[in-house]
Amino acid sequence: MLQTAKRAGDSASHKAVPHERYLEAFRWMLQTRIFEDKLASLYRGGMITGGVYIGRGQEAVSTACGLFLQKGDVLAPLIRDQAARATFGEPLLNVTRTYLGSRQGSMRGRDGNIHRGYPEAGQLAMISHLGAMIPVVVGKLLAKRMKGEEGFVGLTTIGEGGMQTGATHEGMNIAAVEKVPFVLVASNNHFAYSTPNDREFACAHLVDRARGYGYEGHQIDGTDLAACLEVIGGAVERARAGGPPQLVVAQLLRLAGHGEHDDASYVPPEMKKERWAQDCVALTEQLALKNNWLDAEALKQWRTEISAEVDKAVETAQREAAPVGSEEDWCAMSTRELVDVVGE
Amino acid sequence: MLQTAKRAGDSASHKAVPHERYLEAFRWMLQTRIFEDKLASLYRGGMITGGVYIGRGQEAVSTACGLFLQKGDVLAPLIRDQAARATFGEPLLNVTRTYLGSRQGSMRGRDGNIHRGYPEAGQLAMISHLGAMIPVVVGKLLAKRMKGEEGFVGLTTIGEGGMQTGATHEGMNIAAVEKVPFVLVASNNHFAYSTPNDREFACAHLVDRARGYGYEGHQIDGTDLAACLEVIGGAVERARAGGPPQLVVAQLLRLAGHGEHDDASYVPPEMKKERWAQDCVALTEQLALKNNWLDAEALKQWRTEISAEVDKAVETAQREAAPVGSEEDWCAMSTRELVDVVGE
Amino acid sequence: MSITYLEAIREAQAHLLREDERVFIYGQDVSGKFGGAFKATKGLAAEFPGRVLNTPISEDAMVGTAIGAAMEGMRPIVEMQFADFSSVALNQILNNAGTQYWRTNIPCPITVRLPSGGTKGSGPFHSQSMEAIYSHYPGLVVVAPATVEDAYTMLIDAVAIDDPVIYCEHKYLYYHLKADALPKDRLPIGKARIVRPGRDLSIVTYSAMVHEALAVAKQFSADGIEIEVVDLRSVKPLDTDTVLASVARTGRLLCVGESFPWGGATAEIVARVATEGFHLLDAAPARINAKDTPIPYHPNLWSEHRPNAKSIAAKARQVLAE
Amino acid sequence: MSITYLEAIREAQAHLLREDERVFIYGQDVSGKFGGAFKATKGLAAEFPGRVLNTPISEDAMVGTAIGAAMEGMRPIVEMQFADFSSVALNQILNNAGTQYWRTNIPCPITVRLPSGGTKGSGPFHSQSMEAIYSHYPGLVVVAPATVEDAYTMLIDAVAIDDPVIYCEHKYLYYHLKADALPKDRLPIGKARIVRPGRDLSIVTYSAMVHEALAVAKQFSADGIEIEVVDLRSVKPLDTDTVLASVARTGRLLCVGESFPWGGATAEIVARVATEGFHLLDAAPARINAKDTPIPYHPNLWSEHRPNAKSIAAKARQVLAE
Ligand SMILES: Cc1ncc(C[n+]2csc(CCOP(=O)(O)OP(=O)(O)O)c2C)c(N)n1
Ligand SMILES: Cc1ncc(C[n+]2csc(CCOP(=O)(O)OP(=O)(O)O)c2C)c(N)n1
Ligand SMILES: [Mg+2]
Ligand SMILES: [Mg+2]
Repeated sequence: MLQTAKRAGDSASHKAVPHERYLEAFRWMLQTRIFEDKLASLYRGGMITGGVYIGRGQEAVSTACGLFLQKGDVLAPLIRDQAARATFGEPLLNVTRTYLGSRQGSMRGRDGNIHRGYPEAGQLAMISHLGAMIPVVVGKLLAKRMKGEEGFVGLTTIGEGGMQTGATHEGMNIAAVEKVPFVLVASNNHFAYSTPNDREFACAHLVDRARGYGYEGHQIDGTDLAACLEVIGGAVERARAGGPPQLVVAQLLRLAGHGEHDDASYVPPEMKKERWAQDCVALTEQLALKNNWLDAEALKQWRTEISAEVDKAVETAQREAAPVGSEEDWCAMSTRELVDVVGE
Repeated sequence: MLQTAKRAGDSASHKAVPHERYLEAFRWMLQTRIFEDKLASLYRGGMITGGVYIGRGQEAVSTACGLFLQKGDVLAPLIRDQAARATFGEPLLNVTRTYLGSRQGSMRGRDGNIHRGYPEAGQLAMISHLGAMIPVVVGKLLAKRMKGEEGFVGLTTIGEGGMQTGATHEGMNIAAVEKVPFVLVASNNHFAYSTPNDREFACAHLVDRARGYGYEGHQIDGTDLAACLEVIGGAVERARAGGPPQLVVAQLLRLAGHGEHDDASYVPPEMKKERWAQDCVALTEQLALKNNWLDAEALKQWRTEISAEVDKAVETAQREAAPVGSEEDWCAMSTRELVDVVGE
Repeated sequence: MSITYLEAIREAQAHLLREDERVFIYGQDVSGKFGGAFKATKGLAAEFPGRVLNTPISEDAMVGTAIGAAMEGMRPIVEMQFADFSSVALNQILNNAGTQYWRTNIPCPITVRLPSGGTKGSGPFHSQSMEAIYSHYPGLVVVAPATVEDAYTMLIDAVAIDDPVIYCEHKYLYYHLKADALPKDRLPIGKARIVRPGRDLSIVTYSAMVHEALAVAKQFSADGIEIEVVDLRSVKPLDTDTVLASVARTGRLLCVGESFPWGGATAEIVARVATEGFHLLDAAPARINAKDTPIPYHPNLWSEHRPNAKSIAAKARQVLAE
Repeated sequence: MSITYLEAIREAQAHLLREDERVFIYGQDVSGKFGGAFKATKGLAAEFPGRVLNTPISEDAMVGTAIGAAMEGMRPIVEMQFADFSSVALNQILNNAGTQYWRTNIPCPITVRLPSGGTKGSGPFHSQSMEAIYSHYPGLVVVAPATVEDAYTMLIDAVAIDDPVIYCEHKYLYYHLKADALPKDRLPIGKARIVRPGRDLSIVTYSAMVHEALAVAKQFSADGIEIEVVDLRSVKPLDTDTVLASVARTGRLLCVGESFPWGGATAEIVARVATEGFHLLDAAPARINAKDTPIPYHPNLWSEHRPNAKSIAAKARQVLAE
């Protein structure tokens, strides 16, 4: 009944993606790269409280995760999804506000950085516990169906590490039982923090999990933007059209530390020579230039524009006031009369 | 590297099991059936505190789970595993002691019935939370390896319902990561309590989960004793010999209520006509008689012997004293000096 | 007509499904003809098609799904088969439901029904009372009705509240407690009730222990000692005012809880009275809880593990003697 | 030589691995050159091959595996990456480790290390203190060392204990606290310590809050008010005798905890003193905890969410004024 796992030929399918789409995606990737470089340098400059976690090397996958979503869809991004968040409508200013501790960020100083959500654009605020957002997306989709909405889809990302949590298992399974239009995009960046694949799982290919849940499974080279767009876009389309849940597993390498505090010295040098260990932003840029979809001048122009945008977002947030303890109402509940007056 | 899931031809393989082994297994099945019928009748007579959960219809699978284990192996049985427990060395008297509330049962009145363990024979005492015993078995096996023991294996049973818990997922995965000699035997008896398969999972075959964890997968008709012996015996042997973890999924029907309080009226009549819905004890008996491995007289003799054993175990336990609150030390810890003197 | 505590829970859910299309029920075995391990949803699936849904054995995902649905405007009621199994959903309850509104400003109106408390022969994993764990963390309302009437109105109120509510229903009361009819009035969640007035000692308790306390009060009354029994109804928020007012009348306090002794509701009540009503106390306050071991399966052990009328009476005598 | 609280934890583990072949370390990222998110196991994998094992992100299975190994005679130390993630291992900790010995007579000597407590910018899911939850259930020892010396000796003692131990190490103390050398002597687990004697008020606390209390005591001393500071060291068992003896000396009690306010250690301490040492109290006892919301990320909010020297001092003044 349900289709079994299939493997996309790694990058055999460029022709399927029109080059306008490719360029559109590339611009988001570039924005993400420039922006995250800025965040990393702010972190090194001691301007950020808490950690900075970036998606360097994962921009192609992440962009594809955001690009095919529409108003009414649900995105539950994780720590490496700046590209998906931006592509699906979170303004850079919300990010800088959160990272720089402005009270005007969507989390109001209560939660920070990668935990931010952006409900206005259908983006959930993650809790740290990996896998926990999957059933939440399922619940949103179930509710939408109960309310009679149509044509929506929900997408969650996960790392290969997060795929080993009980929450991920239960969430993936319940999505299939509820037959909701759900896409899970897993990036196997070969490490969970410092832990290599062989201490994370023992199957040959994580995409082999798909069949056991009744998902359609797809495997891609996460450094190949065209493959990402085609396969992730296709998965979103299949789910939206009423197909079974979709699992896309991308092979790639995290080209940064787990967070900016981490030098990632545990990554073996040989691994950096793998094809999937390349820099997707550089590869995409090269291909775009080579094919004359973009000329060097236009690219330079993009970089200038993006840098200006980024600088503006940073400067704006930096000028804004921080939250103030004395103005907090310290109330975790929306029903004020039910707040417990806890004996101190 | 690891072998992928394969399906055993349903019962094509009788020849592989010598008929002595078949008869040995059948006797355990028969004992289990007669014994559990007795427990059920004691329950109806109001002689048992708490529930009675029996494995009617699952005796072939459960017997095979116990039969290939040896001293030093680990068994973590669940609620339908009277046969496995008995086969692997738990005396009937321990069961009746627990069910009838004798203070001499292995749980001393502290825990009851299906939660009992029997450490003397390598049998863990389950906690109720389904899937939770899997990593405990992994830990035992890991420790045995660390201590330099060899040739051991661990086997856990699970229902198709229990396969959906996060604990099962994490436990199955960590077994494969730790490369311990582990066998998981899952009985898809088509219901978790009253919930049918279509609200439990959405994959075509649960055995398809095997590949996603790096297990070898096998599927059997759980009413076919020869298949159970061959496939489960083979899985135990493969694991013991250093093979990857093994998943065996048996198709069958629970031929009783979830517990004896449950009339199972939710089971659709059509389902009872499926081939895997037959009574494995009756099928085995028929085949044994037909093949002249056993004659009617010998069978009658077995029944008489077993009934006597069962009655004796019941009578003994019934004569024994119940635990007494005033003799309890109400201390959850083995380190007496660290007991908290809790302010009342 | 006569209605049990369990039937009141069923009726409340029927009422909610009828009156509010945002409500749905999510849990193991709640659907079909079966209607739940305790029959608390019996017949509801047929009456409300598509709104009483069986789930896989996946407590974490059940609550996670309910959270998502609640954020999307629904009012899910999650039935745990036993409170004890909510241990594997605890992360979603505490860290996701409990923090959601505070972090995002989006209300998360889920109700989690926990069949709680001890009954004969249920053992360590089918007898627990988990209110202390859920009350300790911020963001949740935790209720524990002790009467048929409260079981009914508090479940309806729980679902109406915009915040996550942990509804601890006591399995021992399911069949043991009967009322003549469904209630017309209600006391709102957050308010305690004086279920028996007295002047000599306040016993503050909740859930099944209310009835043990009442038995003790009745017994003492024969000797002219009048015990006031306060039913907290919700342990978070805890109605400190009513408790303090009672202690102001009696000067003596005994807190009774069925849960484990370290921390928990009895510690919280004693601590509040000691810190905020110290001068009201004429004698040392006291408390009594279950013993500090898992809950035993055998009835002989179980009946001594939990507080009961006998052990409460003994403790009450001590407090009165001081 | 100078050694930090974090280094003491590492050294204790090195000592344990060296002295006891039953010990192994199990957790995320503890192995390799990396040595743990906080470097508490730095270098140990190389020194003790095969005994410091990385795990998948599977807290429930990590603890389950440790339980099995412990029942088989090993002494596993499980490192949670942050205490907060133990919420998904809670079922194994409470229901399996905590009940094992009582049910089966088989000891379950696991030690679970929980990097606990707030630090600047860590937010709701990397700052929690979970001792209350683990203390509420039976069967566990719950310790929370406040000094470099205790961090060292209590971890060694924890692993030696035949029961499961929850070892709450405070992340704020990791680098902030230094000692000159590893300790020669030890106070056993289960005993509290008077860290500063006084006659006017007892502040009873544990973990990082000991240092806030000491700061307050020092400050008050300048005005001639002598505060006695009691470091509980273990919250379960809780050394009621030492606490009562201190209150007997001072007549006044303030309990301080970094955890959430409902229930928890401060409620338990106040309740014990109120019930068992009522006549020792010259004034109402008091307590101060973190606020009843998730733990905020922004430092401006975080520093007001937890108790601190300023808020403790204010409360102490109130208690002294009564
Ligand atoms: C349940 C749980 N345990 C531990 C952590 C701590 N943690 C945060 S990120 C991380 C590694 C995640 O690895 P992976 O899922 O592969 O994602 P990646 O960081 O590689 O993108 C860990 C262990 C967590 N967030 N949740
Ligand atoms: C985590 C958890 N949730 C709920 C239960 C309650 N429960 C006990 S048995 C059972 C059904 C189990 O179904 P399955 O695993 O298929 O085993 P079967 O009873 O069919 O043999 C349920 C829901 C439980 N034991 N554990
Ligand atoms: Mg990864
Ligand atoms: Mg089943």
